[in-house]
Amino acid sequence: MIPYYYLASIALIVIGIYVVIAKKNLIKIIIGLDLMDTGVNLLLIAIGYVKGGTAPIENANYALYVDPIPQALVLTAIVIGVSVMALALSMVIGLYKNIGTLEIDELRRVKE
Amino acid sequence: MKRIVAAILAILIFIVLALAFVKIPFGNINLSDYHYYNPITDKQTSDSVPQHYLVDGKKDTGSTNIVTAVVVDYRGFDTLGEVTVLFLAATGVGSIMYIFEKEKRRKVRRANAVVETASQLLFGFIVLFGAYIFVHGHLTPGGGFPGGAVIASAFLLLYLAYPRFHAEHKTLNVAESLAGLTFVIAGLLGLLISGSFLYNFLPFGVPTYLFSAGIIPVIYVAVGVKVGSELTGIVDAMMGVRE
Amino acid sequence: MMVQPVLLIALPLFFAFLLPLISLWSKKVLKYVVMGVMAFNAILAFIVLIEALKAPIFDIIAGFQPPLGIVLMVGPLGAFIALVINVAAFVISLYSATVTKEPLLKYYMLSLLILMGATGMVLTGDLFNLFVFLEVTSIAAYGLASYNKDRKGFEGALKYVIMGSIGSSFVLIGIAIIYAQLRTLNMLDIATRLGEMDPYTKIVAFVSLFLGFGVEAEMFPLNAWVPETYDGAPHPVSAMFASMSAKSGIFALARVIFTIFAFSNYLWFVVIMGILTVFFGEIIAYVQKNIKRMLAYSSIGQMGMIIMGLGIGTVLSVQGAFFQMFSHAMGKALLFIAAGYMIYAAGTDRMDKMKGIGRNPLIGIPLLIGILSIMGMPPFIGFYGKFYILMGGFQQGYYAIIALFLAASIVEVAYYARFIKIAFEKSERKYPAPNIWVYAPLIIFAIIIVLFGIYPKPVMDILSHVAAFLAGGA
Amino acid sequence: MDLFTLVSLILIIAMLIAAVVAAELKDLLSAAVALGVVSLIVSILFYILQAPDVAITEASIGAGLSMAVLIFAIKHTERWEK
Repeated sequence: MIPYYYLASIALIVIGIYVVIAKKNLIKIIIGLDLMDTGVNLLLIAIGYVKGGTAPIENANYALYVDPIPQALVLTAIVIGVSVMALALSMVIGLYKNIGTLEIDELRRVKE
Repeated sequence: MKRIVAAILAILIFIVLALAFVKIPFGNINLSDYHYYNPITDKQTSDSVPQHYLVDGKKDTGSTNIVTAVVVDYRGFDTLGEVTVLFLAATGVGSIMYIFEKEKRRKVRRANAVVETASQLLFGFIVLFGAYIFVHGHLTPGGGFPGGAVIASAFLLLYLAYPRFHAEHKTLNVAESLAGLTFVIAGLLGLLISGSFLYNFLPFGVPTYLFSAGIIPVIYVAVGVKVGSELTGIVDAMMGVRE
Repeated sequence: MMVQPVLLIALPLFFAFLLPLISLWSKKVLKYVVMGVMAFNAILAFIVLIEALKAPIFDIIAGFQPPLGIVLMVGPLGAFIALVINVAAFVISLYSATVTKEPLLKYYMLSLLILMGATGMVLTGDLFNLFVFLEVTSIAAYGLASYNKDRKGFEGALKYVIMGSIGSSFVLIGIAIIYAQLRTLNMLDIATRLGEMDPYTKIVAFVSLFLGFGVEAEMFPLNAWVPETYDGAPHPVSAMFASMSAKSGIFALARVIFTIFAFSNYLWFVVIMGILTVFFGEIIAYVQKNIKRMLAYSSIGQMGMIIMGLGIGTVLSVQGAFFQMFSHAMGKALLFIAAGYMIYAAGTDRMDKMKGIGRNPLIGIPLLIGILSIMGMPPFIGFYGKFYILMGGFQQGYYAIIALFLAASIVEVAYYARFIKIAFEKSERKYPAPNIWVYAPLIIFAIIIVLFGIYPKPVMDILSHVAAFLAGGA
Repeated sequence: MDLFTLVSLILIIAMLIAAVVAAELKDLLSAAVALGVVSLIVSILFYILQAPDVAITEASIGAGLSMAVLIFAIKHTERWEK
């Protein structure tokens, strides 16, 4: 039996991959990339969860904490995700100002 | 056609990844079951890395928030890289949007008086709240990244309320440079004082007090200022309302 | 005096943060500052290499023993590749002086940070830190690829962003799987306790990391971004991609294969990916008319040879792969700089319009040296790499693979020979003379290629540590 | 089934629906909003999984700013996917 949190995050990743491969609109593709990032982040946090644990901030009433490392990694990954997204979107704007379309098919047609 | 290929590929990846997680338990783990190996001393220990952080984190770093201890101290080098990534993104967006600066601005409608007054009132409070989040990063949840994002959202509010508003570019650049330099210099001072980069060389003080945990608050303030000014820069460039 | 490897990363970063402040004072000094920093960094890398030859350096960061803290793990090979990257970066920074398009400040910041990211990827000994530096390198590369801000640049850069983001997501998935089973991120710690992992999970983790780093290492079938990105980027940036980000990507691949997963039964998979990459690159390069696209496809072919050398997995072939990394970093950077000048001088990027462009000896002689080296002619450095990879293949009895490899090499010789013929043909057309920022880097690269081609002993001495690397050391 | 499982499952199903909506809507502006919803639900999931630091960051950066950036980009280009 595979835990449902893992299945949910893998499903999110896979939806992202599907969008990136199947869609032809550049902004849609970037939405797909963001879905992938979010899925991986959820996966990492789920890996770090300990049943009955509490957030890793010192607390006199609890002795069991969840794993702090995945949280630190995800903090990094979120910021990286938003950076890539902003950069990609500014490139999309640049491309749009140059040729006036967001569709990959039309982009290819303008080339010929 | 392309959709079918994509769907088949996606289902395939789903199955492969899901099967990899059959043997990985969710929640039912005991963090002290893993015993790490130190490659320098070539010794197997009876401790695991997360368990060490949770038990000795406060003693090692002086921070009561262990996530902050990991982010800024144990794995501070990653955070330096992460700050660099955001800096790169701001630089890249600035470089790409540069040509569009000269573009003529569209005629913009003024937002109504309620929005303007409310955003003026709120601006200060939001900035204060952001500053609170990153100053207390070693005590409470939060830290430099969300704090900086909150500050950037205050500026976002101004951008929405006053379509003609734009942040002074030189100030933003100088703020982000100085904050970045603070981080690197703190690291280099650690190298000078104790021979290892990013070493926490300041006294830890009493945990749970504001002035504790050595260089962690210093670095988190620098990160907060940097993230705030960079995200503001990105928003500013994306708004494209410059002359 | 002991130089700590972390300075190689901290110094470019420090100056990248300082550049905006310097630009407030004067914009003209920026390029000299960048050149100076890169030259100083190359010297530091040389000192680190000398120290790493005595014993692998473990540079502990933040004062915590690994795997608690991050550690930089600098063996002789890592230090060697770091030196190659830093020298290439310095020489290319000379050619960057010809870039005049604004905003120059951002260009110089990005070029310092791509150096920092590539160096960090080579030096680090922590898996997640490797991911962070991969992101630094690739985001700097995205910014630089679209620097021209024309249609070609944006298209190439967007393709690169999409492929690169998928790749880095896969790297993160691989890290997550490994972390879930071992609760550690240090490479040597993972390598020691790899036996605790479930075999199927281990393979999934390996494939995720392999594919993830394969994007940066231009591996088939993840290299669709390469030609357009190289073609659309400014000329110095194409040289940077070939000699810096691709090299750091392939070194990360070598780390994954040998240091983390000391795999021996799955290496055939790597060899097959390598030979596919070689074929894909060389065959398509043959039909290209655009010079930068041809060089980009040829670059894919060369990276495929390196992946193949790593995959064959004997000491001899891995030595060949590392030699090939060195020769490709130098040779391809030279060719891209020469191509940049030729496109500028001929006013077009079509090869058939470049008749007689090599007859100016300042361009022609380095160009000839570079091409012969990439083709693998003795006595230039390109020869040794190919030769050792082939010898390693013979040792292991991969005869079919070797036949294919030789066939691909013949295709490579054919299209470079065609290019030489065009470049040195007699022609009436007058081309503008190159200025010092163009021919100085060309000559420096040519000198390195000839020098180590005639006297390869220093490099071979460094590469004699390959056996220790294969055994899972630093 | 305890409360933890119940709440998680409801949120996960909502999240997946929002993700599919973000993937399939032709109106990019609505897709962007759906993406923001995904981020918001994920940040609640982070909080349930005892990661308050990450939840705050995801809510402010993932759901807030990245959506703002996406909407600006759509404003500069086209709203409808063909």
